[in-house]
Amino acid sequence: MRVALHLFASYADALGTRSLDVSLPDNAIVRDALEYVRALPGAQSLPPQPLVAVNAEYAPLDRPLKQGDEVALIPPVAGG
Amino acid sequence: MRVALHLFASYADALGTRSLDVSLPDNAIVRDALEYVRALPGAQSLPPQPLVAVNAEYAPLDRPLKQGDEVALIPPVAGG
Amino acid sequence: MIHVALVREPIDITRLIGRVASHQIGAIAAFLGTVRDVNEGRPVTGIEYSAYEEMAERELLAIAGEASRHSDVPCAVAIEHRLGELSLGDVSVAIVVSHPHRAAALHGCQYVIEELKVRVPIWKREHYADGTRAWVDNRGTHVTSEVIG
Amino acid sequence: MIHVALVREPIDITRLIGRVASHQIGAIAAFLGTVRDVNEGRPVTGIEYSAYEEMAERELLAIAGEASRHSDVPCAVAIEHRLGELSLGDVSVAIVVSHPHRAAALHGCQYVIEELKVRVPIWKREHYADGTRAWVDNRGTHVTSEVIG
Repeated sequence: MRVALHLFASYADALGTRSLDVSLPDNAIVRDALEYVRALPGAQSLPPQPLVAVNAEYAPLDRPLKQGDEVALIPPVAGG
Repeated sequence: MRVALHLFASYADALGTRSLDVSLPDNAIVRDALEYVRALPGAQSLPPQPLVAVNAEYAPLDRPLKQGDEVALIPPVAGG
Repeated sequence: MIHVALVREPIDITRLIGRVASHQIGAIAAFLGTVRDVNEGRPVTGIEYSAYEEMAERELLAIAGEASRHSDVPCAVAIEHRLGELSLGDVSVAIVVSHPHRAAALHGCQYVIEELKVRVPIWKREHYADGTRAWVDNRGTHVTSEVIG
Repeated sequence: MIHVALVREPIDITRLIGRVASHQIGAIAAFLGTVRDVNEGRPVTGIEYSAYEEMAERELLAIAGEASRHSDVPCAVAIEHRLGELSLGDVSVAIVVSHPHRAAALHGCQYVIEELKVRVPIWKREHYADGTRAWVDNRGTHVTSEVIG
């Protein structure tokens, strides 16, 4: 399946991109998307377990993904 | 001594006046001013122990008064 | 910065916020009291506020000072209370407190409204839809009730 | 009444208050966040806010709904957060909550700012007087620091 990967703020700076279109195995879960990101150049500055959102909602690591999902890595927030 | 007595809101309505110039013994305390008010027509609707201010500050019943003091009876407040 | 005032014209919230704003603060907490169309089940048409003005200003200044000093860095505090005849929806009181950090601003603002409600010599007479009016205090007591002549 | 928005223009506080005002309410509590000239000892010259906008709006709506439902009678809640380049003194966030009674309005307002600070995907990069800038989060972590080219 293909999912869209979104990066923001310091994570986007670290990886040098804000958006990636990635191919994952059909039974992939959130953890697999994270592993994919970890293998990218610049990913060593990410924390061990960044927060993830799927389709604009916070999601646990074991959440199954499906074709077309929007997966976002959420850096520590700073609103207010 | 002479002191000015001020009444407000429901107390002013009850006694039909907002201000009285009263004569008290030279060693008078706040309690004496209150007793004076209690003897006035209409005073029966006042609570047993109304709050009193002397010169715009809350004062205890045993506070000594002096010539020219401004004594106010403070109905239950309703600001906000 | 401390500002307190009893006013007879509508309270200008934007100007009040301007009084406590600065580049040194990061948080502004505000509270507005407004005239509601019902109180304890009775339809209200308006409220008349009066005060022992000299003392009310003095108490407001004291409360503002106390709120300001709760934190290591002082809060800026601005309070205005309206007097006279108010209509439904009118703002009767505005409290604005600023501080470098939000916890102190929020705490200061809440402190002022709670103290104001019990200490400041301001009174209100509610006017009801049935033509009567009554002095009402912050403990919920209807002191007197009368038909307007 | 619930209103949330991410905005790129200065926040109009008076209009936001108007959104939650009505004859049925007696209390309005508000919180404003502003850009401060110093953070953890470093002189700040400005802040750049960005967001995962779709998700931030969804989280703000969820928080507003939660705050609204804390009381038997629902609160009206309006929240606006600014994005883009902000200068010293600019309002970054405004939260306005109304209710018939003050305790619910004050509680709702505080609930929104505390939840917003931990849940809503908004980020800020501080610009410093020495020409550097850094991503800063609400736990006080400086994520990265770089000299602007």
